[in-house]
Amino acid sequence: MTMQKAIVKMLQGNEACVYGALYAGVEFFAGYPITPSTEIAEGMARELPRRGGKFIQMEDEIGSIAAVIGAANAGCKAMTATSGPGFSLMQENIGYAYMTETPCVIINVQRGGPSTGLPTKIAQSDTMQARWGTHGDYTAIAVAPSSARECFSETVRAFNLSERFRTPVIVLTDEVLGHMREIMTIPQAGELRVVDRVRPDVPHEWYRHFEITPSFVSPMASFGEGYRYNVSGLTHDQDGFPTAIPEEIKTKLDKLRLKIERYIDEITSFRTEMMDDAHVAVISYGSVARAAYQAVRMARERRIKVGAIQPFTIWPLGEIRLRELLIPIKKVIVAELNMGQLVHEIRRVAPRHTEVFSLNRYDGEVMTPHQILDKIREVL
Amino acid sequence: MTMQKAIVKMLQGNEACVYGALYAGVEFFAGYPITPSTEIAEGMARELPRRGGKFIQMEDEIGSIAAVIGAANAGCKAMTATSGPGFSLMQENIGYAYMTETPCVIINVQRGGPSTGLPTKIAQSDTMQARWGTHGDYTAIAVAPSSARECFSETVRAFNLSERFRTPVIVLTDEVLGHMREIMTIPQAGELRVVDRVRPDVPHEWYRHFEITPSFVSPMASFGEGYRYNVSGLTHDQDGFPTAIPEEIKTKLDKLRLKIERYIDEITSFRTEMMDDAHVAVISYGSVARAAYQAVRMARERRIKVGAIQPFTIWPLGEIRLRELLIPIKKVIVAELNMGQLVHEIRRVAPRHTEVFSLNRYDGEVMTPHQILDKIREVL
Amino acid sequence: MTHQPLQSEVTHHYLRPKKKFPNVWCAGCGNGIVMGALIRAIDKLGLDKNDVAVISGIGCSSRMPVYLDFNTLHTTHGRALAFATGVKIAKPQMKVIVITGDGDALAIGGNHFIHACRRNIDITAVLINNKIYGMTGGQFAPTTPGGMIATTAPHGNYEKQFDVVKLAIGAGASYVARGTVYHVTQLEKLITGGLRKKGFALIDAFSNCHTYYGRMNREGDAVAMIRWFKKHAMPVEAAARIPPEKLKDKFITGLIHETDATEFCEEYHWLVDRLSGKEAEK
Amino acid sequence: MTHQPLQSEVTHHYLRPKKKFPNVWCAGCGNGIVMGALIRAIDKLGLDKNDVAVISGIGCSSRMPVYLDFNTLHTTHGRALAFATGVKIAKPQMKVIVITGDGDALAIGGNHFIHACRRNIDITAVLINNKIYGMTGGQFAPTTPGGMIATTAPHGNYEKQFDVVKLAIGAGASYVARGTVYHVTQLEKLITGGLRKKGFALIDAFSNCHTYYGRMNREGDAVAMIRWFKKHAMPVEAAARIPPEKLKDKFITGLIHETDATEFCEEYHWLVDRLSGKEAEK
Amino acid sequence: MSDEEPKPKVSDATPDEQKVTDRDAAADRPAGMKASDYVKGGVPPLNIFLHWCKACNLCIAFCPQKVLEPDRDGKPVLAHPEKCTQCAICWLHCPDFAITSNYK
Amino acid sequence: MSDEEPKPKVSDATPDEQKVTDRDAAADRPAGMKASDYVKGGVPPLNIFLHWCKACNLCIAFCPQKVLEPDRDGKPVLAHPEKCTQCAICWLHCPDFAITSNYK
Amino acid sequence: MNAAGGKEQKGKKSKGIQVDSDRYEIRLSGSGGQGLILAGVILAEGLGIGDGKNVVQTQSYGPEARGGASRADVVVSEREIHYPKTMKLDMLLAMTQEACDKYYPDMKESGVLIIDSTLVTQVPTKRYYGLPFTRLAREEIGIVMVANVIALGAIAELTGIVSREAIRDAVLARAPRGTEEKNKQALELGFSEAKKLKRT
Amino acid sequence: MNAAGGKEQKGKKSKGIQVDSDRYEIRLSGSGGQGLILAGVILAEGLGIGDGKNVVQTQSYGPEARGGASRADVVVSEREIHYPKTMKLDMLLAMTQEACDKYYPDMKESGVLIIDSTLVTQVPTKRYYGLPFTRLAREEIGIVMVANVIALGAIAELTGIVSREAIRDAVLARAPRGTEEKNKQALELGFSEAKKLKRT
Ligand SMILES: Cc1ncc(C[n+]2csc(CCOP(=O)(O)OP(=O)(O)O)c2C)c(N)n1
Ligand SMILES: Cc1ncc(C[n+]2csc(CCOP(=O)(O)OP(=O)(O)O)c2C)c(N)n1
Ligand code: SF4
Ligand code: SF4
Ligand code: SF4
Ligand code: SF4
Ligand code: SF4
Ligand code: SF4
Ligand SMILES: [Mg+2]
Ligand SMILES: [Mg+2]
Repeated sequence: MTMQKAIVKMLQGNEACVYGALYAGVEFFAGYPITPSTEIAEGMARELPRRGGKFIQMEDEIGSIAAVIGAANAGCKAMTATSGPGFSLMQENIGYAYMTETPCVIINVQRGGPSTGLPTKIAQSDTMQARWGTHGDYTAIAVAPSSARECFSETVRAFNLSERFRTPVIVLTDEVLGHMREIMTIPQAGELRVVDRVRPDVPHEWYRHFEITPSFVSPMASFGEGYRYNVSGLTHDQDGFPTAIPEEIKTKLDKLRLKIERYIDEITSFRTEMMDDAHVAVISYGSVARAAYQAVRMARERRIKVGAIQPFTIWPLGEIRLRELLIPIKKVIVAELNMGQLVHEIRRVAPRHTEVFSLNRYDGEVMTPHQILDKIREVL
Repeated sequence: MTMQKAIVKMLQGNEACVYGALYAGVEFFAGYPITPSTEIAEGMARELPRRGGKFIQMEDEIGSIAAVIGAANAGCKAMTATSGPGFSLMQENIGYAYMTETPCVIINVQRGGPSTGLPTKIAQSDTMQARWGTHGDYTAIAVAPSSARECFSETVRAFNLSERFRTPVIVLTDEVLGHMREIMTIPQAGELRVVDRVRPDVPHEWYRHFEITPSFVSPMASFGEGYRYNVSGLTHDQDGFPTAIPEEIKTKLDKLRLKIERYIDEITSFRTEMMDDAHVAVISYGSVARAAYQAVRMARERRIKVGAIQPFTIWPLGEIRLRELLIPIKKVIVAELNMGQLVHEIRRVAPRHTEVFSLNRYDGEVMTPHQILDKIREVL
Repeated sequence: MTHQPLQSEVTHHYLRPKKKFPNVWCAGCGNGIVMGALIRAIDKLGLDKNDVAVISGIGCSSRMPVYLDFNTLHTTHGRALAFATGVKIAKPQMKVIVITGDGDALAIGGNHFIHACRRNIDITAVLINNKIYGMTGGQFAPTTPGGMIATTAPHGNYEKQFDVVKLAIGAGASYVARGTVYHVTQLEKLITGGLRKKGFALIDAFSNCHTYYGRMNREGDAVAMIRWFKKHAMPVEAAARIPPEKLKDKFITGLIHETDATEFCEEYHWLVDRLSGKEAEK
Repeated sequence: MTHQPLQSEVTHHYLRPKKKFPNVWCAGCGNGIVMGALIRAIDKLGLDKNDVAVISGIGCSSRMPVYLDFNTLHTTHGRALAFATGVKIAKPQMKVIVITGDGDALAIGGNHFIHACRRNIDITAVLINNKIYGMTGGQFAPTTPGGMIATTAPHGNYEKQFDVVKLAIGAGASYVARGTVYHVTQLEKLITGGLRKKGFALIDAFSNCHTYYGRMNREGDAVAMIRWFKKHAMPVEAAARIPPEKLKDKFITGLIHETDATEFCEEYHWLVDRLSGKEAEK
Repeated sequence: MSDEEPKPKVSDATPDEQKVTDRDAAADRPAGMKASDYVKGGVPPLNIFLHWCKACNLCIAFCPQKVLEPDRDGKPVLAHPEKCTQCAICWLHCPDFAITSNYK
Repeated sequence: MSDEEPKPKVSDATPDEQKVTDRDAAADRPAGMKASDYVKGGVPPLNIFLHWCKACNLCIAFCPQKVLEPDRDGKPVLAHPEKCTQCAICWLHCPDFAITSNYK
Repeated sequence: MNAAGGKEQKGKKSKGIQVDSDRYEIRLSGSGGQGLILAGVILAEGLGIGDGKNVVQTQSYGPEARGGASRADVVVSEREIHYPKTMKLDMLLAMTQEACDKYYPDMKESGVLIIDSTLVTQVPTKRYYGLPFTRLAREEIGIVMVANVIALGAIAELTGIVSREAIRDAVLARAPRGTEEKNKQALELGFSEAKKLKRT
Repeated sequence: MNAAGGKEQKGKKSKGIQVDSDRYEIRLSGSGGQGLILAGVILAEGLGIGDGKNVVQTQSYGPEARGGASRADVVVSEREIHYPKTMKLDMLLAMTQEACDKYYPDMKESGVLIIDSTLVTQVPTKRYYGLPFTRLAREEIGIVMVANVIALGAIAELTGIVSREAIRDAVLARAPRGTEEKNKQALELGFSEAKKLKRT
């Protein structure tokens, strides 16, 4: 799949995810339709068979993520897309992906919850679930784009992180982002980096599927390549065989954590606007970030020294870098389309002298620049 | 079901949950076997039909929680019991219970995770999941006993809270607690308070299943009693009809939060040991609390001024009361059988001058008093 | 009671007074026709509204309970039968009806479906089978015929289909029938039969989704799609007398399968009775 | 290659070199007998170990892949067929085998089971049917006969059972067979047949769990339970010739159902071929 | 492509309000009167609640007697009431309960 | 009542080690020799790996010729090797692959 | 690419602090069957692909997804468009009375209102352009369905926000095979009828 | 009831700070079929129900759940038992060599070791009590299965931690119908054999 000349397209956020995934080299998609993510499955159903890739609509979301993990172990770059109810159903098997260190990408186009909630309305209320949704100890990676362009690039980045660290990566978008159409230039082949999982370079017999390496990431062979390893969701040793030995258990769980913790700088990413001289900052992600930039523009017109920070990586948040950014800041507003989720994390991370305020909306509507502007003026 | 004379029994934690539930008036149990919770289902299968209650083994955990919610809407005190993988599978429908304000009790006997993990080994790694496991915005109640006696009494309390606030309540126990046998006196009828849901006292036509009341808790009628209301997992108005009106949406979500937030004092509960003159405190819950008490005893022998705090209610934690308890404390150790979960919450809640330390174990073994003692000496 | 309502007005007496009409469905959607048949069946049996529970999952079809003046539970996608199982066991005296779609019952809900059949629990399930996921905008279902276009089968559906009737029989259901929204009187009778049956009853009701299935597959509007049912339906009694080659483009309607087996709640009740002498042991 | 191994040693060549033996199963558990039959079937077909994937869920039976020197995936409870579907579609050239239990396949995994049948995807599923949940200690399964004792049916099981064969046929499987751990040569042949079949093949393998099912129901030890299979099995060919009343306490074994239908991955492959001319449109 | 909420057209009349209106209109229908007597009796064979009707055309298409014809909006009008045999096909198929008969 | 991990009895020998040992033992088996020739040939009809055997009794119970008898631990011994017909029933049913034949 | 490769991005400070003078907000509204979402997409593609502007198109789902009032919003700017939804409309097209009543209050005072005079009979202001799009479609082109395309022609002509070439290419790119000619006619009719209006 | 009714509980300060001198830790160990979990439960019930002490019984699951080494731990105390697991054993019963080897290091220096001399042949210390429980069961009672009950009798006699009456009631409460007599015999045999040992 190569793209020669600059192609400008009007794409829905959901479609941009599809093209981003194709750019990253997705070979397998399994999913079950759910509003507002369905266009991703529909795009994949259209595009993948044309390119020799594999598409399957499974019987449910549990089966979808299972098939994705199966395909990933058979060597494919694989993904699924869903929304809240489906994301909840996938949790058990997402845990299996963590445990078995299977690279794959899960896009959650968020809608209002809990439960069936508001299928056609926006929310950002699965933020904490993306970190803590499945049982047990593990470390999650989740990224959050805010435009069609970022839907494309963050999907690419999600695949890269997933392959790089042998771990599932979650892309959190939302209903408005998924359905809005935006003009964007499709990156040329080579313009964005595309990462593939590291393959083993040892003889078949020496291969250990969960080998403890200095980076804590193990090279990954695929089914059918002569390695014949075992994969299990039971806590296992380096060969994938179930273990009950406390040291081996701890080693395994530490591996899951350290392979991410050690590379936080490589994983996290922020966009900042007008932060150089700011005393007040607005932290927001996804759709809300755009309202925040608009609000900052508006506030600057009123000579208010405010800036905006948009973390692209929500989990892990990158607390060292964030704390650095907040050092000159007296007041920070965390704007989210929920009752307050990432704000808990910011509270924990913010320097002592930085006061943290929460701006929340959870009525199914987008956050407007005026709301943010009002809050800025309120906390001043 | 009346109990006349004091009965002393040796009970496994899991069995104590069964008798606690019966004491609280459980009428319906649906479940799917999973280690280490299975003895709860087995106890219910034995006891319920003898007492005219209803037991069903469903085809899976999703069906189990669904049947529980169905039965609860048909008027029963209903419950299920599971462990990590099953708890993950239940998440979508637990969200339905939040949204539809259906009282029910879910016991999660924790084992090591993620994924299939360590079926016969202890962990406390579903603590955050109990708060954030399903998608969307809601407020969770979770309690955590640490002995057979508390398995009994906290199960009763879980039913009470659930009926009182029309919400699902989670009981977090663990493998060691579930399987250990302990001597206890079964409380007499009347000894513990048993709460039933408030029933409507208005004419059928006036009844609104989700009425906004001053307490935010709506009286609850059951199916078959002449009220004929609608229940939906879509965001709904006071009559249970789906709504897309922003004000109604916000009202509904606020209701879910406020009915709990307003009564935090009634919901939260702590046990403290030797806190009166302590400078250092150990916060722990579930099985670990017992090691903490032991460690405090041992430390006191060494004249170390240390105390212990055990929250029985994990969610909501009761931050005001906890902060009060921590005011005289310089250093607090949060001891958990995970990589650090409740400690995040304590970090957020602790007074500025209180330093928070995390003591973690996640190798499938219990936390020992010596480990805690060592940590106490380390931070001193 | 004294004023015997006209048959054609009966439906209105079972609609929810507070819920605004018209309903959410597209003009001409068969869901409303099935709803009429269901109401008339309930009315004919003289059931008390308070004793009827109607439970659904998620889908266009599953929106039905919202309009019905019974005890109604609009649940999560695919889980209606599991919720209904809880309701039925908790209150066995109630008539429990499940309204579900082909996606709801057979895709995500397939497991609860086969287990409800197996248990032979006294629930009447009306499966509105429009061969598509209507509510999410036209993705293929496990019932969408091969070759057909759907938004997730833009190049034509290459999957095989469930025969709902065979699946239900294979799983152990004791009453299995098929009707269509054209044959509305028969449909009403089949639902009545299901409600009378003590045990799990399935009515596979063929319905039209012209908005998606019809449009994408050039099968025309509601009228055209419903006419197709008229033309291709073959009553089970007639089918027995007709040479197989003539049945090729037909589908069978009517009460296709019925057996007698003890019902789940009844069995449980017997157990409770049997044990009730043993209360001594605590 | 030159040294032709003895037939009785064949199994050893397919056991995982690194995995410690003996296996986790109770002495006399039929799981090991099925494992032997499976290995010999694979060996007879001359499959390359690298081209075989064995996938299981959770249960005693599902522990099998750990011991087998293939590409093995020990997944989550009930989901083996869904994982296997992903593997098979990703690498259609591989032989994909699923080892599952009656609880794994038919309780929690029922939905993936019927959909694998429906899709007719080229997977061979060996369902070790011991009529109980072995691993969790003896709770009843959807296959536990009525009246039997289990830890969650301490007063006797009042639920009805699936007939796995009927369910699979109802859902659309193209190869459905039943064997037992007594009839181990037949079992091997049935598995071989399933592996040869292009499409979804189910082998329902009756096995003994004397540790729970046997003990609780006084059916004796492994020997007694396996003898019972010997006595009550009736080959499908013989059953056709015998009056029904004589079949009352028998169960049918052998290849019970086989049809020809196109296979899922093949259909998908044709689609890709058909579209490959259309790459122009991006 | 919306989940959960396909297409509304919200009306403010409740079914009960609707019913009252229409029952009034047919209040003095002669018991046992046949539809063919319509012209004489003056009570129409059917009532159509335009407010609930979505102009789906089913009643018009399926009426064996061609009693109904579409109005400007596609909703049915009793064009040939005298031909109505009260076969019930129209109202049994109306997905929106927008037709009642005065005779059945 | 344990999930996932019923009952072990862990051995330290890998199947490969095991195999080598036993193949050595049968190294010089006479090709095409029948079991009934055992007494003459001196090669036993079966090898039993006691290390893997769990004393389940299946081989002993199912042998039609009563060739096998339990030892003190319940594990099979070749009590009557000369009666063995090499019917394979014992090793086909051994769940632990603890029996191999030298003739098949 | 903001986030690609994990590199942190600074804001485009060079542009400095400006009023959003180059931001232009458009709403096309009417009822379900009038093809206004499609018109919105075409307009956005004309602006974005043809004229090379930054453009975002949004719509509101929810109960009114099909049937009821239908609307598509388009925001255009020379600069990066931050907030993607409309705040105060620079232009409103109302193809039904209901839509006109509902959305008129969302307009800027200086905003341009364009109505379908076939269906909108009571206009809440005197400052508006009215053309009988539906009647023109029926009578001049022979297909009611192209009323939206005529309206697009009129919008191009009356507001000058999108170039004729760009909107023409965009319409043709989306026209179903065989309908290209009719759609072109419709667009030209929109141009010419609007021109007449401007002159009066 | 610590948590009942949502009331906060203060520690029982009256008891003051004490060494855990009243804490006594017992382990019964052997192999899968020897019924040691059951013995642990019986012992705990004797202590808790019969003698009214605080008692907690734990066991270790995991790979060794059935087969392999099997063990049941019992902690007894007059006071509330905080930590439920054993830390340093006051008493160890080892019914197999493997169990003896494995768990001997977990004992206090002052701990009491009791072994089944039928099966444990190499004892790592000289300070121990040995009785051939398995042989006694086979030869004196006629059922190997009651070796665990004989051991319980010996434990009662040798440690005095549990009263004869309490352990007798506890054994009978758990004995399957029809086996009461044999179990009683076994227990008495345990008492008497141990008494002999003490005298020597
Ligand atoms: C867990 C979950 N997955 C997916 C969806 C999205 N969804 C809603 S309805 C539906 C399909 C409905 O199809 P069917 O049951 O046939 O009903 P119809 O709309 O055709 O009547 C889907 C996939 C959901 N609501 N929840
Ligand atoms: C989601 C989930 N639920 C429940 C369990 C517990 N569990 C493990 S195996 C099993 C049943 C196994 O029965 P079966 O498939 O028949 O296998 P067998 O052990 O009988 O071979 C159960 C309920 C689990 N591991 N995961
Ligand atoms: S989308 Fe299809 S199924 Fe849904 S209401 Fe419209 S016609 Fe009916
Ligand atoms: S518990 Fe049953 S199924 Fe499991 S290994 Fe033992 S005998 Fe086999
Ligand atoms: S009742 Fe029959 S004849 Fe009369 S209008 Fe209706 S369909 Fe036509
Ligand atoms: S069938 Fe009903 S909704 Fe359809 S046109 Fe006739 S009256 Fe109107
Ligand atoms: S091969 Fe046959 S005859 Fe020989 S020992 Fe085995 S079972 Fe007996
Ligand atoms: S069948 Fe195998 S495991 Fe069982 S006794 Fe014989 S040799 Fe041992
Ligand atoms: Mg459908
Ligand atoms: Mg089983």
